[in-house]
Amino acid sequence: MRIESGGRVRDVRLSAEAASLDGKRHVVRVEGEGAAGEVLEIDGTRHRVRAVRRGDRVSVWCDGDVFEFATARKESSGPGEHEDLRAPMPGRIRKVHVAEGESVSKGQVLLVLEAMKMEHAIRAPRDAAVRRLPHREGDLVEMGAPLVELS
Amino acid sequence: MRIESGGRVRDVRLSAEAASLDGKRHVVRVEGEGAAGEVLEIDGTRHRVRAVRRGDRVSVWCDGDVFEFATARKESSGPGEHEDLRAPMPGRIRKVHVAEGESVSKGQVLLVLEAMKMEHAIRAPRDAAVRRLPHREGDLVEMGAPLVELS
Amino acid sequence: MIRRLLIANRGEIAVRIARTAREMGIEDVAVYSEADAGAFHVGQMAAAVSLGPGGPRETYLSVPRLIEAARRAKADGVHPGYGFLSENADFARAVDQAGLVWVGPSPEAIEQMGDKVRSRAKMREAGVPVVPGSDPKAATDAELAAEAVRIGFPVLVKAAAGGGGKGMSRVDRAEDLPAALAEARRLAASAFGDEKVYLEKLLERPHHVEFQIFGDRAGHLIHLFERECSVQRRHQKIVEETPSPALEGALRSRMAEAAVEAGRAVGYVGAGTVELLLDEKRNFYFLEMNTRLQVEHPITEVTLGIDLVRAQLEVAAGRTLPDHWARLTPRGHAIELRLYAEDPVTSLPRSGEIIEYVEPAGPGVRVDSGVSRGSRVGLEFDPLLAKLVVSAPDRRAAIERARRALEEWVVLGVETNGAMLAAVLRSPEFLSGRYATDLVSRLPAADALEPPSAAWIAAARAFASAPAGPPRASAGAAAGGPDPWGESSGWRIGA
Amino acid sequence: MIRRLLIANRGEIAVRIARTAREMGIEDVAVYSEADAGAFHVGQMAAAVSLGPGGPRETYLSVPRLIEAARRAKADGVHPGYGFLSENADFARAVDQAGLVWVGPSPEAIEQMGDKVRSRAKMREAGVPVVPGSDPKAATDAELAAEAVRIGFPVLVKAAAGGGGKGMSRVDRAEDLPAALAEARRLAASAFGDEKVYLEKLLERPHHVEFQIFGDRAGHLIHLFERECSVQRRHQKIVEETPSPALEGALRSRMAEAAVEAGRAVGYVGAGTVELLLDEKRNFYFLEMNTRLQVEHPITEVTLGIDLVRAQLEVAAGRTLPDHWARLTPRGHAIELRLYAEDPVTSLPRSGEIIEYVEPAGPGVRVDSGVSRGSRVGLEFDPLLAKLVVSAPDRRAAIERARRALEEWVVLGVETNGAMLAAVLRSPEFLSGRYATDLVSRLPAADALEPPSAAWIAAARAFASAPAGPPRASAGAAAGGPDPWGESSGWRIGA
Repeated sequence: MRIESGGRVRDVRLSAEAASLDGKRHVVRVEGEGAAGEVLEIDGTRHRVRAVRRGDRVSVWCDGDVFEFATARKESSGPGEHEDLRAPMPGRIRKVHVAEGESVSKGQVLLVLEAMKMEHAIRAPRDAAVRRLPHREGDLVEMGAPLVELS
Repeated sequence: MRIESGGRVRDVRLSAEAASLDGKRHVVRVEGEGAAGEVLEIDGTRHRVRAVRRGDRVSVWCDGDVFEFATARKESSGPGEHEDLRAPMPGRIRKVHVAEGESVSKGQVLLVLEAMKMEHAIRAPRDAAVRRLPHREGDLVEMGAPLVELS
Repeated sequence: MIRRLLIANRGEIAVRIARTAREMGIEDVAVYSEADAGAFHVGQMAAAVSLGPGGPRETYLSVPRLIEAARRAKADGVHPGYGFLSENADFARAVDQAGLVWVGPSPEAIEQMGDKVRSRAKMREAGVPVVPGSDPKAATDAELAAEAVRIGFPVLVKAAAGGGGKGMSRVDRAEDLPAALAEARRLAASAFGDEKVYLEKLLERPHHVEFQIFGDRAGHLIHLFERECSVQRRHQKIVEETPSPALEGALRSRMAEAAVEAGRAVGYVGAGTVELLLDEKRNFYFLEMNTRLQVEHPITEVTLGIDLVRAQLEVAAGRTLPDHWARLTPRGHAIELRLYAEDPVTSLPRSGEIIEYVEPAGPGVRVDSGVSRGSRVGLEFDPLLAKLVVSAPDRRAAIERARRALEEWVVLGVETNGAMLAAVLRSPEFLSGRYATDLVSRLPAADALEPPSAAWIAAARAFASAPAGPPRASAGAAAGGPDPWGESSGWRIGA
Repeated sequence: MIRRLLIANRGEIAVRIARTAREMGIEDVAVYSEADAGAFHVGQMAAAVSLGPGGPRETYLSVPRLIEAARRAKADGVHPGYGFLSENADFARAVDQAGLVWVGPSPEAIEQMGDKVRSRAKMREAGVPVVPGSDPKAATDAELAAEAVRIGFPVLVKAAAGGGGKGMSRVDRAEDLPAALAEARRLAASAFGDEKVYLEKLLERPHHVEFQIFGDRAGHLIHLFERECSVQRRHQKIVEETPSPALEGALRSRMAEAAVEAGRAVGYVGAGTVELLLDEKRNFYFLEMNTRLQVEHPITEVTLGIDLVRAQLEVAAGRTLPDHWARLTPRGHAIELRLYAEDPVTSLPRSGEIIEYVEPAGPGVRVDSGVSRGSRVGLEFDPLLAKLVVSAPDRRAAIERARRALEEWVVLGVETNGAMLAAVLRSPEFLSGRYATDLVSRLPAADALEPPSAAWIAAARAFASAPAGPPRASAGAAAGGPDPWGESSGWRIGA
């Protein structure tokens, strides 16, 4: 299956005592699904994991770190294709730093949203091009409203 | 429905905003099923409860105390009718203090089981009569083996 | 002594206050907005009163509704916690006028310290050094521009009614001042309903050190040592420790004296915190005073072996401070880590439902939490989920313990700043103890960690499992409530 | 310093030792019997090695399997915890011969203190008072009968290799002695593989007070104050506290000196505990010495602000005790409550699966647990689930805190002694501080509490819900494993 995390997409296949990550084979042993989560031994190294699934999302705690996963889709709305950056909360567009068609690099500030009495910089999650900018400065936006569409 | 706890059996009926205990009506309001369990307001008094069900058993935490419940059955194996006192662990019958047919009072020591290097007194859970004593002193018994049958 | 205490707050601080109240045999009464009906703090308390529908303004920030709630609950005392109305003099007065015991300082003390311009003047009178700033009378652009030149750039534009760094901005050149003033006035008006602003000399790389002070009605006023609060992000504290690695004996005593002086200047009664800035030349300046319990109060409790909330309740009831408090000496070292619900990369607040939650435990570990498995985290409130407080014989052991405990903490369903906290505990600058308020800004830019193979495989196993998913997933799913992903799936900024 | 530590134990003590190891940068290696594969302690550690199939004897009590496990894990040190092989000199030797660091005293010290008859003799030489008892040479019924008359009835018949009160019995009249001796020999043989027994004068209503001692290779040997352990049931401790309300300054010092003398007599290195009996005339007697970490060690840690396991690991690596340990003074008061899986009425061990588990938290609360939600509790191991350790400025506040925390503890699926612990915290005798080892026996007979209406209604709601039941039920159900009721439904003794 194709899984996405942090913009990265991997093809993961599971078999009885192994798994393949983008074709690379790993020996997998389940040491015990128990009181403190699950223990996976992968290529001889032991990892403590807890995975919880909510529909097409999975959150994984692994040796102290947490990761978020989603099923990678082929449709245009899927990660890896293009993605919308949406408003994390209701607010007002304070500044727009980019124009449609402009190509931006990871971490670059695309626009500034004012919400909860604070200003939040919306940054590019990865190198990409700005496909659409539905709003202009001063616009009030609802939570979840698309702010920037990257391709 | 008929529910049993600690040898006590009650008839409990639930309706939208009320419940009846052995016919006595109580006003019930569910304040919120939330992160820290459920809050039941009964006749105006607030109780914090957590109830977990396993098949025909329910464990309830209520304001700091824990109670065990079971569905009360009519069959001869149900509580209130007669019950077996069984071996809590494998061991040896050290002493038998009662005889079949003898009537015993709650808390009375019926027999002594030696297990895990300790001696355990098996007491009568309630006033009752000894219906059957399947074992005699010195017998080895498996865990769960009936030790005393009360009627 | 108070019999029934209305705790006019939510989250971890409401729970923490309730715990001490119960220990003292005081009945704890929770309040909650309708949206909070199932919240963790509500289920923890013996009684609970609804504040009705609406957001924070209509509920936790509504004086009439809180007073009415106290009446309905037959409470005879009110503890405001921190934030919300804890530093609102009108609320303190309303509580008093309703014939209830207010667990906090006098409305007058709150007002004098609440207005940053007035408090600076007051401190100057009291001989407590304050950061060089604009004259209290300077208000117009022209007057403030002149003051800026006198003080010397760079300056900070601050809201008089401000706090928590809201509406604060740095100005390096005279030509940028007018715009900055306009902006600051706008933000101040929207945030505090008061557009008054003033200027302060900007100190480069200052230390943020605060002193806990405590006073009683008998006129005792003592300090309970310091808390080092320089690990900040957007002027928001995320890690605090005590003792401060930046102070040595003589400096500590001088700062403690200044803190006590500050309290004395306003006849302070109860628990308060004097925040001081320490510059690179070891000069210190009064920054502001918080007239309430501080988020980071537990590190003081564990190093001194005391209960500050118990003392608040006793002093509110007219008792005097325990005599031995004047002779307390800290033991060992303590660190607090604040766990926020936020995007690990962008640090924006996150919402959702906590599907799995396991707290660290064991030696030297204390957790004050406002959530548990099944908690819903919304965006309308402060994103602080819980605080981890560790104590150990020395600073190094405390850091090692904090690392160990942080790694035990499992929070799934809502993303947190856990990775940033771990980064602080790893940073050589923090380990050295020689760090200032710019520590976080100098950490390696947080970036979405590449998941290890084990995480990819675990995720695949979860996807492959029945829709209900593994035990813990089903627990979360069954716990009901709106699908958190519904709220947040749209924006994977930085994801 | 040890690099990889094999923790030859399970449950809460394995987890507690692992926590300190991780803080010290030592890799923690768990061991587990096949039945324990999913146990809490296994999932907590960085590495884990299976001891294979079988019960305790074939696994946690098997010297060869543990040594082999240490080899496989490339461990360079072994911590035995308490119980199991922690006081087994052969295991200590085997660890040493395998070239691994043994975290504990020398095999010789273990042996000298392990044989109760030898240790009593040793203490007499060292001038430490011992409970009047039979001559070490007395072995036959006739010899022991003569000794019994000399000592005076009532007497206790004890196993020389004994401990934990196993195979101990009280004899009040000469004619009952032969039967008691035969019985004791039989139990001693089956429990310890050694039928040697001896007699001890039975003290009426004694206090059970123990002193923590600690020695290093450089010859330092200090005491770390006492723990009051008089709250017992079947010679099993259930509540401990420090300081002991039974001691005043002078008596405490004399007992502490005796404890240090006892350790010196066997050249003790590492952490050990000297158990003393205190009679109603304030005379104290050496009872026995435990040559390992004690279950109740945390109350010493929290009042002194130290980590005993860290010190064990450092001393095992040849380091000396921290200098300031000689000058430690306790701060405040601490209480430990032991939570056992047992029938609340009959106190018989219970088994099952923990379907819901919420630990107390907040100020002054420490929990050392060996279980979590989803843990399976079997009958083949010690029924101790977890320990609650509270600390506060004084005894009264500590008791209030213990009550508050105990009430927060939610354990569903396996019955516990929670109600008995609550009864102890309520008992006027305990509150007065004037109690002895008979406290529990004098508590109102535990009886199945009549559930309040709310509990009946909550139960009915759960039964009425879908078979999967409410969220937490489904969590438990989904957590899988054998239906615990299958194991225990048959015997509802006292239910």
